Amino acid sequence: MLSTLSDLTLMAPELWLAAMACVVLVADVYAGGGRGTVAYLLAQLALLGGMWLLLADAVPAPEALFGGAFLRDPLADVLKAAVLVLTVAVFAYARGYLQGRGLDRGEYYVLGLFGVLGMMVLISAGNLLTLYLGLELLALSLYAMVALHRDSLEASEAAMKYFVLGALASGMMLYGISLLYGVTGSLALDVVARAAAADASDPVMLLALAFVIVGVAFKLGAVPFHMWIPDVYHGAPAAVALYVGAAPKIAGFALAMRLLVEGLGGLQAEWADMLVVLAVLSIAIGNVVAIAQTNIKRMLGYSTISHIGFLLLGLIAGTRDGYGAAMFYALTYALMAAGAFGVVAIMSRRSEAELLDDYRGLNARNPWLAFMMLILMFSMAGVPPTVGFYAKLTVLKAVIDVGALWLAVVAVAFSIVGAFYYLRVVKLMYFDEPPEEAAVRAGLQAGTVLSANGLAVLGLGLLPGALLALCLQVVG
Amino acid sequence: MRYVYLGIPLAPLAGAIVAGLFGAFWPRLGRAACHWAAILGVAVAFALSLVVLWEQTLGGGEPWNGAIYTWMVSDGIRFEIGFLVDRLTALMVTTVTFVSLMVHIYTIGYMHDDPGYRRFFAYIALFTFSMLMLVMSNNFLQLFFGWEAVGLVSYLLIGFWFKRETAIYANLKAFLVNRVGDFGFVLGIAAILAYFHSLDYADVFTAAPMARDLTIEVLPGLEWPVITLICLLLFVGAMGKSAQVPLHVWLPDSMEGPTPISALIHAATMVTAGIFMVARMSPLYELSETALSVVLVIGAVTAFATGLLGLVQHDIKRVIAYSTLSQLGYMTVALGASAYAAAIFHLMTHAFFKALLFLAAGSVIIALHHEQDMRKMGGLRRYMPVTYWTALIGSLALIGTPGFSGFYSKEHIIEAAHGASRWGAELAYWAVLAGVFVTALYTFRMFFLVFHGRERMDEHARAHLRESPKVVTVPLVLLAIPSVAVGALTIEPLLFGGWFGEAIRVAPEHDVLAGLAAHFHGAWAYALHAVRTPPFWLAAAGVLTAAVVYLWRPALAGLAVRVARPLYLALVHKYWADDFNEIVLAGGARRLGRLLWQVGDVLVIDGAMVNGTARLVGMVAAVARHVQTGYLYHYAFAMLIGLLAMTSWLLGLMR
Amino acid sequence: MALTFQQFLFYAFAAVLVGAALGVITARNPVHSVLYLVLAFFTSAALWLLMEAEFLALTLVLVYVGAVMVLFLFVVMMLDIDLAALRAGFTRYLPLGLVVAALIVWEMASVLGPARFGPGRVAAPAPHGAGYSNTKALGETLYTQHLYAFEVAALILLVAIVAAIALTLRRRPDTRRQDPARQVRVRRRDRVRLVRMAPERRPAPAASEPGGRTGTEEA
Amino acid sequence: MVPLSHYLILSAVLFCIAVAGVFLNRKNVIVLLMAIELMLLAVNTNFVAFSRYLGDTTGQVFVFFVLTVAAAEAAIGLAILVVLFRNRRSINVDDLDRMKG
Repeated sequence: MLSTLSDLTLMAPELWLAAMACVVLVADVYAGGGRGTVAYLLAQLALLGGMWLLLADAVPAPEALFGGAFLRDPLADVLKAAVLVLTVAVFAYARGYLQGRGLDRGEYYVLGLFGVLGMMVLISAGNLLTLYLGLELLALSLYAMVALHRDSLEASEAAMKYFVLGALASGMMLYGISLLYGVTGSLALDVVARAAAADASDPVMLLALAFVIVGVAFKLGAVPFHMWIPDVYHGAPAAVALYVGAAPKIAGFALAMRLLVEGLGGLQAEWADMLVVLAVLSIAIGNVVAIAQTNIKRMLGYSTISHIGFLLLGLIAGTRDGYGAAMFYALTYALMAAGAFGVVAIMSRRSEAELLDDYRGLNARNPWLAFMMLILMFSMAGVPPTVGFYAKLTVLKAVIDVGALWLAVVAVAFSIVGAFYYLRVVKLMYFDEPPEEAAVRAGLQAGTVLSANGLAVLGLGLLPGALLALCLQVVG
Repeated sequence: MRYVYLGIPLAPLAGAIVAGLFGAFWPRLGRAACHWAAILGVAVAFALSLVVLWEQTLGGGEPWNGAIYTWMVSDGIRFEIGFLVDRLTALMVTTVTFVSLMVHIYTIGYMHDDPGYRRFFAYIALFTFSMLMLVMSNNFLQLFFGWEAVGLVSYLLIGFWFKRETAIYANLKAFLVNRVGDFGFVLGIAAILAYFHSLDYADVFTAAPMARDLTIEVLPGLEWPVITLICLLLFVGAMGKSAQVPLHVWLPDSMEGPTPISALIHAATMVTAGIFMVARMSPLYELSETALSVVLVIGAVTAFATGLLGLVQHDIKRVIAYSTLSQLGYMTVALGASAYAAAIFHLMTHAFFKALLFLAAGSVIIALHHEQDMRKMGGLRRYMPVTYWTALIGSLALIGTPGFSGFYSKEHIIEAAHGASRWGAELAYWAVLAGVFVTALYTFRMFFLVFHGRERMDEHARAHLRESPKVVTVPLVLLAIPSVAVGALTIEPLLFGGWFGEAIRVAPEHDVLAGLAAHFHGAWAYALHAVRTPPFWLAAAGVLTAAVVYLWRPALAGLAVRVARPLYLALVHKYWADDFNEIVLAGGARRLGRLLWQVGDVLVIDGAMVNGTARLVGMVAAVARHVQTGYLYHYAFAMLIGLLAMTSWLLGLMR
Repeated sequence: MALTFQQFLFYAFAAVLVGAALGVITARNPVHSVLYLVLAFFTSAALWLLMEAEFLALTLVLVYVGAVMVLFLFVVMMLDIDLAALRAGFTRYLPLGLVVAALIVWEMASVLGPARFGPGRVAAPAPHGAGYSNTKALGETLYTQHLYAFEVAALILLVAIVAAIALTLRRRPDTRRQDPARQVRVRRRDRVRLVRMAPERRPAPAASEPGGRTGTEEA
Repeated sequence: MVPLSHYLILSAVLFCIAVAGVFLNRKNVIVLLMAIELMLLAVNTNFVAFSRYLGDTTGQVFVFFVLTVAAAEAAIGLAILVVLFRNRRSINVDDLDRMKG
């Protein structure tokens, strides 16, 4: 229960972001003049301010507000910080693209901020109700953003598919939540956790578990709940695919942590069995089908699916090392995805550069951009010394430590298959003739952010220890 | 102090980044800004290393061993970046940064007209960083990092003038030969990891005595002590880096690089990394008599055989390069005789006088517009007095003239080889003793050919002859000072005072230096006493021979060649080592490779596995993508099937 | 055994609810579907009343049927859908779909059935007393314990508003509309211009037009 | 008195009808949206039933929020539907196949 008003400082970042989202909304109407500059700057201010408020008093130990509905712990702080940083980068990449499409209005940023808010609510959720509301706040913002390019056939189709499937998944998850409530008589995650630990063989609990996993798997995009990912990434404007592809993966990880690990930790053996199947299918289908793609956004979509498979491996291990590895994977993957989509958004400014062929000879048109893409592709493929290699390594190690060697072998085998399509992009950029000679300009802002992003992928690969230690510390 | 330690390697790194990245991406950054950035970085490192040296010696500081950053933890093995700072480190760090600083300053003059000016400064600053990481490391991983990083920079610098065919060939050769050494080195580290479960020096050294009786079956039926295996593997690495026979072939060719590099990397610092590493590993080597014998013999062969090669070279830099090989052989002999302190002592004095000789040679080369052939020199004494005198000091130090720094260090290596009782010591003693004569001979052959006698350069070159600018001569003078003095000043504490403390561990029964201590009554007395020892007379004979043959009776040289023709041929062809490598090793490897490629790659791997798999995966992908039909109801149905499967499994219906 | 009145109501409403639900997904005309859905909501509200959740039951009718369903109806009407093209075409996959759906129902029912939640297992709750107010009970927790969730829900509604407007509002260039701000800001001189003119002297009417109009006075 | 299991099974049936509606319907996107509303209704019935039999109002509070979210979802869903219809003059599910593979 809220005792004093000063307790609200714990949720100062959320309050600030909510207020700023409204400010952006109003400012865009009165001061925007049809262009998004004001909204963009205010949105970045909102994110950076939120970041500052978050880091200004990071909590050393878990604290709860509103009777446990709002939970602030180190895990939440780190995940929120990652979400904010990534969204700053995403907005910077998106700006140029939006301007080129006449989409540079306040809505993108307002919805983006609400999405961030949804992720933060989700990350901080201490009971099933706030978990659900955070998830929906995020999902609704995403549906609308996908459809934001109103004249695009693909975008509206993608939005419709995303919406229907998303609503279906959230309905299924909600059904699971209702059963959990029915069995435990409470919505609080800690009460649920006690009940799950007390009787792991209760069939109602297991039924609820199956429904809940659907929600988690859909949010992350694990096979067979992945169907939305390729179509949404493909159909959505690059600026939106960029948003969808980056930070929400962290939110998805948070959902899994809160719901499966903290809430249903007593059923770990059961849900790990499920996730094994999902992970293997995801890694296999994601990597194999990506090879047949000609559209880079769609290819990155399938790549996401395979990476989600790897992330799940960490959860499957079920150890502290495993959760830490999964978190490390989620953070670094989101970073790579933001960078890769950022390159797509930069390339697509003047006209859509969605096809792999549009990347032919990029090295001749903008060597730095090509080099950043090279780093990102290497990282996604898991080539040392990039962070992607390290992320895969820690996850595989966690799996091997619990004796699931075969799982690691399967994962490695398919990721070798997968390396092919990443390296194909590199080959196109460096060894093929460019379709046109015109240089590609990244612009100062997006260029700087992209450089930082690419170098972070490289730097974290060289010195991953600190981040990994942080991940292990906060999940423990 | 932690930040002081951290600052030592990071300052040159910062210099390298500023000179390299900014130089490359921001052309407006002037050349001066680049060299100031690099020099400032190294100067800061030198100043800090003086602080560390002071703290470790006069300041009475304790050795410091700690981690700076945990890179990763795997199976309980910590992979860290950490520093071990004791007197050995302090001495190495000071030597490296001092020589590096001198070379940096010298480079301003030497590379003045080179288009790759900025790149060069970035490389040498980066080299300094890598070398410092290597010597300051407290674990094998970082050691390996530094090891490879100095190798990489060396590779880049040998091929610095990448438009020269010979430079490309030379750096490829250096790279390949060093890979052979590194292979052994990596295996050695892997063996350490496997048996000690740690990469930390301290852990390994503590555990090593307990592992003394462990054996490993190297070949079926052949049991070796693990320690011996580890030491030998590590020494293979040292042989590559410190150019010991038979992995010495890359060093003379590395002279294709610019002269400052030859001075810094291929004489003073990098090539001594192998010596340093063995000294650092003394707690391991002391446990293996076999390994030390191997070290001793290899060193002895290198010291004598490569010195002879110096006699027939015409390229001034190659003479010094063979001299470096020979001196590295001396250091290795000292290691093999368990006189690690003597090896490090010689390493230090050698760094000064050999850098001096190289830079003096460089000064001559600039004066003659990049002419390196000694047959086109002569009589330069009149034109270049500073270079002349400093080169003379360097030469005297190199041949071990009593009182000069080289005298103290080399004399003790000979004495240590004499005093050692292990297998091979006898051979080593005679080899290094004979080496003294050879050293004096080739050194003064070079000296007389360059600075005395007839002026053999053409008129044009003679007209432009003048002393090199201040940026060149000042480092020469600054290096000449320690070349003279550092030996006499430091010999007593370094060799006999137990100065290195725990950094170097010698088993009491191996401690030859302790036996020598009884005969040592101060540096001056020792120099006077030298007149009564064979090395002095050997050196004098060498100088005299050189004077007779190359100064007073040049015809004698031709005669000597005719009389000892087989030996001459062997020397000119460098004992046919390159030909052997080229024809037997490289050729054989190529033939084997082609066979394997034909059968293994083309047929099995490319044909069946790679292309076959790729085609299969491609087909699977083409089929599998049709699962994604694009229809909403199929997507929803897939989700429902997933849900159904999960509920069925969880409710035990499918189990 | 005889049905109690409550049980009778339950079965009756449940039957109507299931029928209406089937109607929603099978009707060919979307307008019919919407109307079936309204029916389903009404019967659900009745069932909720049976469970003494009065506030929610009323909310369902007022807010849901009153607003959301009307919105559906509005969109269905507005979109001018070609009904001929909407022949329900699921006969081909119907058997498979029904099997899967039936399997899931069976699994769920086997878990949630009387064995676990039957009359003997879960005690029937006592009816609330006459003084009990469901609305008050909900309100008390809603504004205290669930204040945070309440605020988040408010944000969700705001997102819905923003999204709906961003997606569907079209600014047509030829639309005429009032701008109150400009109306308020208007000054007299923007609209009326007073012109001082010298009176005009008209020539005297011609005698040939007797009784003719005297224009100036009448104008 | 009606036992709890009756309500639960009723809502299970309702839930499955809704899900079946989503994947059996091939023609009309609006019906998909309605099926989703139906699904949420089933969930709500579950919550109300549990709430009643547990004697705990929290479940009803959850229903209150689900209704709110469902209304917001309906608004956005219909908005997307309108955009879709404007773009291609059809709301036929079968026509949503530009992206596949």
